[in-house]
Amino acid sequence: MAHSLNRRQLIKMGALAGAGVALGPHLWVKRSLPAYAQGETIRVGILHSLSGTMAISETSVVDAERLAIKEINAAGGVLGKQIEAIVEDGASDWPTFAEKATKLIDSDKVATVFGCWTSASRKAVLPVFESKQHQLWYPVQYEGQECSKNIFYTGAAPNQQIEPSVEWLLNNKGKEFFLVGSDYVFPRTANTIIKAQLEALGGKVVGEDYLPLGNTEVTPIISKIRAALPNGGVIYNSLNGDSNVAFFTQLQGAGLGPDRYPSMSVSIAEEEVQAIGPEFLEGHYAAWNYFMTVDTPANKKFVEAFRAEYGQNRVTNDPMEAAYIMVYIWKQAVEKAGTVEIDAVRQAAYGQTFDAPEGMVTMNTNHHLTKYVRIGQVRSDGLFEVISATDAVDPLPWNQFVAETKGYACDWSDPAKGGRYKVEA
Amino acid sequence: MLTAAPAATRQILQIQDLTVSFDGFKALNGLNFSLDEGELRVVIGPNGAGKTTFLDVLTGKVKPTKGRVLFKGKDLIKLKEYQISNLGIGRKFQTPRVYQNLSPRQNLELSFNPNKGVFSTLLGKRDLTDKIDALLETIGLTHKDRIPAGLLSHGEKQWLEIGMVIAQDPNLLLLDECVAGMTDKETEATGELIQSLAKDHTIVVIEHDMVFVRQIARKVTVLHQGALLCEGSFEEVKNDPRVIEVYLGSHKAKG
Amino acid sequence: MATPAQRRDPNSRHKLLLEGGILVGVVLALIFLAPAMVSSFRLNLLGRFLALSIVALGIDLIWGYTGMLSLGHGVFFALGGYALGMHLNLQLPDGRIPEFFSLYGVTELPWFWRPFYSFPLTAIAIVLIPTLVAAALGYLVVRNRIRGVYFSILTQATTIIFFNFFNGQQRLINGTNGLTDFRTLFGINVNSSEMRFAVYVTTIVFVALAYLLCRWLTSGLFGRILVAIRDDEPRVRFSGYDPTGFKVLVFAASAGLAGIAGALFTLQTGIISPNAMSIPFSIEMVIWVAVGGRASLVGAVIGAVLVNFAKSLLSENFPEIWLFFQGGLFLLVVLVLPDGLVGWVRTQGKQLWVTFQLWRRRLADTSPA
Amino acid sequence: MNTEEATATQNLSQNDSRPLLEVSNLKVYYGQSLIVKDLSFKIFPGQAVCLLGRNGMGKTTTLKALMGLLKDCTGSITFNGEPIAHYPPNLRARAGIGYVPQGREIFPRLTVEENLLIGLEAAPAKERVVPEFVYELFPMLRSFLKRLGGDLSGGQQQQLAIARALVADPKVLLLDEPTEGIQPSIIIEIEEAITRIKQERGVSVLLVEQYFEFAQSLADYFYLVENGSLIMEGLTSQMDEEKVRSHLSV
Amino acid sequence: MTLLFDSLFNGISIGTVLLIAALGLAIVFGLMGVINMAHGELMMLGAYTTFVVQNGFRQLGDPWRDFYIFPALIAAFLVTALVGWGLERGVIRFLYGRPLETLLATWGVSLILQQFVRSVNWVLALRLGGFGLLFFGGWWLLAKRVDWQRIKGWVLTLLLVLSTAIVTVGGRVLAQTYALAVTQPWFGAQNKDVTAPRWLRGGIPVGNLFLPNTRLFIISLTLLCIIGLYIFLQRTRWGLRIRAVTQNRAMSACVGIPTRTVDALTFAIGSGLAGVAGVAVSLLGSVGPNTGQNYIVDTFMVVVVGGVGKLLGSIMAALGIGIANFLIGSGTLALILPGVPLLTDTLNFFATTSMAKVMVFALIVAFLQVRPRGLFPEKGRTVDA
Ligand SMILES: Nc1ncnc2c1ncn2[C@@H]1O[C@H](COP(=O)(O)OP(=O)(O)OP(=O)(O)O)[C@@H](O)[C@H]1O
Ligand SMILES: Nc1ncnc2c1ncn2[C@@H]1O[C@H](COP(=O)(O)OP(=O)(O)OP(=O)(O)O)[C@@H](O)[C@H]1O
Ligand SMILES: NC(N)=O
Ligand SMILES: [Mg+2]
Ligand SMILES: [Mg+2]
Repeated sequence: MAHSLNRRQLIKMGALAGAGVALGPHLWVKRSLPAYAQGETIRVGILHSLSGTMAISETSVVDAERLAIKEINAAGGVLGKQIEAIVEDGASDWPTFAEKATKLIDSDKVATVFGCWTSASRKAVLPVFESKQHQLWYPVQYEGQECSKNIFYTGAAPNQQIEPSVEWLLNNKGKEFFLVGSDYVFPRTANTIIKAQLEALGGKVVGEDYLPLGNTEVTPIISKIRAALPNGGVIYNSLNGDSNVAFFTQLQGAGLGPDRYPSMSVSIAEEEVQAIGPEFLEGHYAAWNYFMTVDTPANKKFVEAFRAEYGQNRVTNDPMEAAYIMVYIWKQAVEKAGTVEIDAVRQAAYGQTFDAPEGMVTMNTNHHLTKYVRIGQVRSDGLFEVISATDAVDPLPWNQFVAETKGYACDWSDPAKGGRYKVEA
Repeated sequence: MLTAAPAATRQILQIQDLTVSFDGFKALNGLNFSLDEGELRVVIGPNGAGKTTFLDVLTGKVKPTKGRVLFKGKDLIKLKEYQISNLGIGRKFQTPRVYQNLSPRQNLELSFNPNKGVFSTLLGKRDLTDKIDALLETIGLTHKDRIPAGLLSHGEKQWLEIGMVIAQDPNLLLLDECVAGMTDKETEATGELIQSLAKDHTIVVIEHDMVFVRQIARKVTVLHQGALLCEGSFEEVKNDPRVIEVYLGSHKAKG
Repeated sequence: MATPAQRRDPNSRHKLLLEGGILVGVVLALIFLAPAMVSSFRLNLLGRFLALSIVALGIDLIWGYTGMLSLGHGVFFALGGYALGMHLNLQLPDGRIPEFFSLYGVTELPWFWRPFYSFPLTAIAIVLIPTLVAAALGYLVVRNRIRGVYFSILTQATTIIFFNFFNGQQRLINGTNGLTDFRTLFGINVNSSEMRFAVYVTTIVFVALAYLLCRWLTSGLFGRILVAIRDDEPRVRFSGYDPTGFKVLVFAASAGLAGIAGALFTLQTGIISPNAMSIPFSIEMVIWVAVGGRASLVGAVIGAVLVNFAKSLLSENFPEIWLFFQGGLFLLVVLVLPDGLVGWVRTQGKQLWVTFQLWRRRLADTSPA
Repeated sequence: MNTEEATATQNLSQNDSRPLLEVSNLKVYYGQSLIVKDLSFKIFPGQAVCLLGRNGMGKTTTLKALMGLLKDCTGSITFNGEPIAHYPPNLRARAGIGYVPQGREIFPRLTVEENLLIGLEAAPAKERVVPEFVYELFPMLRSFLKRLGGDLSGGQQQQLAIARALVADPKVLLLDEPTEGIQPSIIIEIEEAITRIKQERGVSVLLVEQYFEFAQSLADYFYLVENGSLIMEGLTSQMDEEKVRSHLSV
Repeated sequence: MTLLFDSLFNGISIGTVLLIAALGLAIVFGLMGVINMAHGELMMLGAYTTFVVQNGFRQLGDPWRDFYIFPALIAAFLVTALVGWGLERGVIRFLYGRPLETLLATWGVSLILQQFVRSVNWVLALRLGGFGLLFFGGWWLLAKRVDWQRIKGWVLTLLLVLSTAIVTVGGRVLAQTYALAVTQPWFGAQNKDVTAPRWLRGGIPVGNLFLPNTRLFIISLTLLCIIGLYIFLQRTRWGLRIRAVTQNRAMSACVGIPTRTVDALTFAIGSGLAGVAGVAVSLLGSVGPNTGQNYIVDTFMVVVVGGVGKLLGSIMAALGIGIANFLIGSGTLALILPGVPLLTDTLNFFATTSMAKVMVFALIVAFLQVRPRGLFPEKGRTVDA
C-alpha cells in the first residue's frame, strides 16, 4: 500500500499548489505595486471589513474610496504626490479594527485613515485615534451622541436622516409606529431618539423588536406586527444586512404590503434592494442623503465612473457616496494646509465644500457635513424615486430630543468649546 | 451439597432475589447468592446465563429491577460505581479494558493509589516504584512497561487488567474470564496466582475453561437463565446432568 | 499522541531542572530581548497573543488532556475581560459614570458595577467569576454524565446565551459596542509606553505561572487520571475515582485561566466586546491548541502565538483573500500534522536526529581513510 | 525442520496441488518495529491450518495483514492464484476470505439480524437472506434477532461473529481465537460444524487458537510462531506435542 | 383557538427551516460522526446555485422564469453533493475516528468556501481549473510509466512548479487582456437576490390567518426530503452499510463493504441535502457569503437535542425548538399564561427575538440536564459502559 505511505506528501503538495494558484498572482501584484519610490507617495489607510458579516456592506465602500483615490491620482495626486492606499481587513471584529488601526498608524505611518461602518467598530478604534492623535474619516449614517476631535463624520447625523423621516411619516403615513431593528447600538439608539421624538410630536410606538445581527428568522416579529397593528400602520425599520431580506420577503408573504404597512428603512440602500429583490420592496420607503437616482451632474459623473471601474451592473448608494466625498474633502484639506500633518489638515477641513453627487456639502466645525435629506420610494427597477427632498440640513451630533444631550453642541475650531458644550439659549 | 459455612466466617456478600430486566428480558431472574469472606468461588454457566450482568450489578454498572445486594452489610444498590469500588470491590472486565494511552506502569500506578479523592490525588506524595516493579514482574510486562497499553496484544491486556485489580487491593475480586486467550501454561500460572491471592482475598471467578476451573475450584456455582442452577464442588457440578445438558455438552467436555 | 507523562527515572530531576532553566530563559528572553528586536506594534501584538496563550493552556488542559472539548471558552475569557473593563471604565472623576450610559439615558450606575471601583475586588472577580460560572456549569453537566459532543454543544449553547445577553443589554453593559475607551489604571495612562511594557511583562509572568499550574496538574497521578478520563471515563469509576470532581476542577481551572487571559488581552487591546463570546472565537481557541499539538503545554503556547501571528500577517499582506490561507492553514495542520507542531517535532525531529547521527558517524568512519 | 518434506506431505494429502492461499515473505511493521518477520505459509483447499504461538507473538497481526488491515506490510499474498496484496479489505472479503477477528468486533448498535445481513455483503450470491444453517448451529441467535449486537453477552457475541463470517460462504476462514468465551458444549458444536464445512464445501481454515486440544483436533497442519517468525511446522497428526507445548509456555 | 393554530403553524414554519437545514447534518454528523462545520457553507453553495439557475431562467423569458426552482433544487443537490464528495475524498477520509479533528478541518474549509464565493471570478476559476488539468492530468499521464514510484517525488514537484507558473502567467495575461470581464467577481461580497417564483409569493388566507406560500413550499420540501431520506436509509441497504461503517470501519471492510464508496456517497448525500436546504433558505433570507453561518449552531443543536443519529429525534427537536422559539419570541406564551404577574413579566422580558434566543438556548441547556443524550437516547449495554 505504497500510495497511503505518501499521502501526507501529496496533501502537502496539493495544499501548496492550491495556495500557489490562489496567491501567486497576488504576491506578484503586491510587489509590483508602487511604481513610485517610497516618500514620493502619500499613504492613507483604508480600514473596513472585507470578511465576516459586515463585508456585505463594507466592500462597496472600499470600492468607492478606491475610486476616489484613483481619480485623484489620475488628476495629479495631492501635493504633487500620488496617494497609496493601504487596505486592512477589520474582519467584522471590533478588536481587530483596533489592532489594524494601530498597525496603520504605527507601522505604515499613514497620513489619515478612511474606514469603519458599524458604530461598534468606530467606538473600538476611537481610543486608538485619540491616544495617537490621529485621524479617521467615517462614512456611514450613525446614531450621533459623539463628536471626536479625531474623527470626521461624513454620513448623516440623526437629524439629517432619522428625525426628518419620522416627521415625514407623521405627516404623511400615520401616527402608530412599530420599530424593528438589528440588535446593536445604532438601531437601539436610533429608536431611543425616535421614541423621544414621537412623544414630543404626538406619535405612538406600539411595539419594538430587535433581531440579532445576521438572524433571518423573523416569523415572531411579523406576528407581533400583525397583533400590534391589526389595521395597518408604520413600520420603522433599522434592520441591517441579511435580516432585511427575510423581513421583507416574509412581510410580503404574510400579506403586509406597503399600502397598509408602509415601512421606512434607514439601512436599506440600492445595494440592499438588489439583494432583497425589488419585487418585495416596491412601494416601501427609505431615508438617505443620497440616492443613485439623484439628478445632479456630479452624480451622473460619479455613477458613470463607478460603473466603468467596477462593472455596469453595479449600483451606488449613500455610504459609498459619503465615502467618496470624504476622500475628496481630505484631499482638499491637505491641499489647503499644504501638508498632511494631522492637526493642520483638521483645521483646514473646516468649511471645505465639495460638489458632491448629492449636492454641495460643507464640513462643519463639529466634524459633520451639512447634507441634504431625501425620502425615496422603491421603484420596480430597484432604484429609488425621490419623493421628498429638503434643503441642506446642518448636522447636530448631540441629539435635541434626548434629554441628556438637549442643548449641547460641538465645535472643535474653538478650544474653549470642544466636543460637548452647552449652548447658551 | 456442601456443609454450611462455619459460624465464624462472616458472609461478605449476600444477594437476595436479584432480578435484572431489560425491556422485559430477564437477564437475572430471582437470583439468590452468598459468599463467605475469604472464599474463592467459580461461577460458570452458558453464554448469556447472566454472569456478566451479575458482576454489573455488583459493581454498580447496572441497577437491578428487584432484589437486595449486601456487601459487608451495606446495600450496594444505592451506591455509585466509584463508591462501590472504594468499599473494596475490584473488577476485571470480560473484554480487557485498560487505559489505552497510559503505559502499563501508569495503569498500575493509577490503581495503586489508596486515596482516590481529587485533592488527595493532587497533593498526595507516594513512591510506588518498587511495588509496581514487582507487580509488572508478576504479570510479565516488565519489558513493555513504557509503551501505551493500547498497543499490547490481547493476552497482554488480559494480564495487565489482572494486575490492575490486584493493585487496587480490594476485599472482593471479580474476575470475568481472565484466562481467555491465554496459552495453557499461562492459564496455569494465572490459576496459581489466583490461588495465592485467595489466601487473603475473597474472589469470584467466571470461566468457561474447565481445565482452569478444575485447577482452582473449591465451590462452583452454575447460573442458567439468570437463576441458580446448582452449586457444589467441581466434581459434583461436572457430573450434574442438568449442567451437562445446558452447558458442558454430552460428548467430550474439556477437563 | 501519548502523553509525555513524566517518568520517574533517576534523571528526572535533571530533566526537571532543564525544563525550569528553559522556562526561565524563555521568560527572560521575552522580557529583555524581544523589545529590542521588534517594533512596539509587534511587541504589543506579541503581548496580546501571549495573553491568548493562557486560554490555550486552559483549553489544552481540558481538551488535550481530559478530552472535554469546550466550544464556549470565549465566555470565560470575556467575563475576565469585562471585569477588568468595568474597572477601567470606572477610572473617572468623582461620581461620573461611563459616557456610553448617556446614549441610553441611564443616569445611575447599575449596582453590579460598584464593586469594580476597587482593584482588589476586580482582580478577584477576574479569576473568580469565570471559575465559579464554570464550576457551576461544569458540575451540572458532568454530574449528569454529559460527555463528548453533547458537552461541546452544551458549551456552545451557553455561549449563545451569554452572547445574546451581553449583546442585548445596552443599558447595563453597552451591548455590541462592548467596553472601550480605557484611560488609566492605577492613575497611569494605559496607553503610555511604560504601562504597556509593564502589562507586557505581567502577561509573560502570568503565562509562566499558568504554564506551571498546568504542568503541575498534568504531571503525576492527577494528570494520568485526566488522561484516563479522556480514554475511558466509565472505566475510571470502576477504578474507584469519581470523574466529576476531577473534571469540574480542571474545567473551573481552565475557565479561571481564560478569565486572566481575557483581562490581560482587554488591557492590551483596549476593548472587550461580546464578540469575544462569539462561537468562531471559541473555535479558534481550540484550533490554536490543535496547531500547537494537543496534550502538549508548550504546543498550546506556541500554537496560540503562531496562529495569531499568522493571522495578523496574512490579513495584513492579503487583506482581501487572507481567509484562503487561514482556512488552508487549518486544513494543512490537521491533515499533515495530526499531532500538531510539537508532535511533528517529536516524531520528525527524532528521525532527523537519528539520520543526522548516522550521517555523522559515517563521516567519522570515512574521514580517516 | 525440513520444510520441503513437510510441503511434500502436505501436497500428497491434497488432490489439488495448488494452494488456495499462499503467503510468502510477509513482513509487518508497527512504526519502527518489525512485528512479523518474514513469514511464509500455504493453505490448500479444504485444509485447516493452525497458527500457534504465545501471547504477543504476532498471530493476530498476521491475520490482520492477510485481511489488508495493516498499512506497513510487505511480501506477497496469493489467493486462488491471484495476487491480492494490493487489494483493500473489502475486495479480499468479496474474493472469499472470511474473518472472525479477535475481540469479536460485533457492530454494537446494529441488531443481531442486521449484523448477519451485513455479513452477507461479501456473499457471492445476490439474494439477501441469512442461510438457515447458522441458526441451527447457533440457536441462540434466532431468539435474539432484534437485540442489539452490543447487548449480547461475550460468548453470544463470539457466536454471532462466527455466524457473520459463515453467512458469506467464504472460501477460507480466518479464525482468531474463535472459542474465546464460548461455553464448552457450543465449542464442540463449532468444532463439528467447521469440520463439516471443511469436508462438505471444501472451505479452508486458518485458525489461531490457544485452546490446544481444539486446535489439534480441528487442524490438519500447524505452524508455530515465535516473535514473528516460524519456528516449527508440520502435520498435526505427527506433532511433537511436548516440544510445541514447551514453546507455548513462557 | 386561532392563537393556538397560528402558533403551531408559525412554530412549525420555523422548525421546518431548522429541520431541512439539519437533515444533511443528521447524516453527516448523526450517522457518520463528522462534525462538519462547513455544513452551513454547503447550504450557502446551494443558495448560490439557486441564484445562478434563477438568472439563467430569467434569460429564457416568461413561462420559464417561474419554474427555475425545480431545476435549482436538482442543481443545488448535485453541486453540493459534488463538493461534498470532493471534501470527503480530499479531507474527511483521513480523519475518521478523530471527530474533533474534523471540526477543525471543516472549519478551515468553511473559511475557504466563504472566501471563494467572495473572490471567485473567471481568472480564479480558470486558474484553478487549469491547474487541476495540468497538474493532475500530468500526474495521470506520467503515473503510467513503470518507474513511476521512483521518479514520483521530483516529477510531482516539477509538475507543481510548472503548472503553478503556467496558470499564474496565464491568469495575468488573461486579466490584462480582458480586464473587467474576467476580473470582476462573479458574486462579490454583496448579498444576492433570489426571488421566489411568482406563484410562491403571497399566501393562502385561512380564516384570520395567512399561510405564506413559501413556508408551505418549504414544509412540503422538508417532508419530501424526510421521506426520501427515510426510504434511502431504511429501504435500501445503504442505511445499514452506513451505520455499519460508522460503527466499525475496519470490520465493515472485512465483511466486504466498500467503505470508501459508502463514506463518499454518504457524505455526498448529506452535503446534497445541505444544498437543498440552501435552496429553501434562499427563498427566505439573503444569499451571501455568510448565509450558512447563521444556521450552523442551530442545526447542531437540533441534531443533538434529538439524540445523535436519530432521524425522528431531529424532526421532533426541530419542531420543538421552532415552536418554543415562536411562543417565546412573539410573546404568545405571555398571552397564554396570564395571571401570574412575575411569570408574565419574565416572559415579556424574553419576548424579543434576541432574548427569545437566550431563553430557548437556556431551555436546551436545561433539557440536556434532564436528558443528557437527547430526546431519543441510544440505549443498551454499550452506552456509557
Ligand atoms: N442492556 C441489555 N439489553 C438487552 N439484553 C441484555 C442487556 N444486557 C445483557 N443482556 C442479555 O442478558 C443476558 C445475560 O448476559 P450476560 O452478559 O450477563 O451473560 P454471561 O453469562 O456473562 O454470558 P457469557 O458467558 O457469554 O459472557 C444475555 O442474553 C444478554 O443478551
Ligand atoms: N498498533 C500497534 N503498534 C505497536 N505494536 C503493536 C500494535 N499492535 C500490536 N502490537 C504489538 O505486536 C505484538 C504482536 O501482537 P499480536 O496482537 O499480533 O499478538 P498475538 O500473537 O495475537 O497475541 P495474543 O495471543 O495475545 O492475541 C505485541 O507485542 C503487541 O504489543
Ligand atoms: N452606524 C451604523 N449604521 O452602525
Ligand atoms: Mg459474560
Ligand atoms: Mg491475538
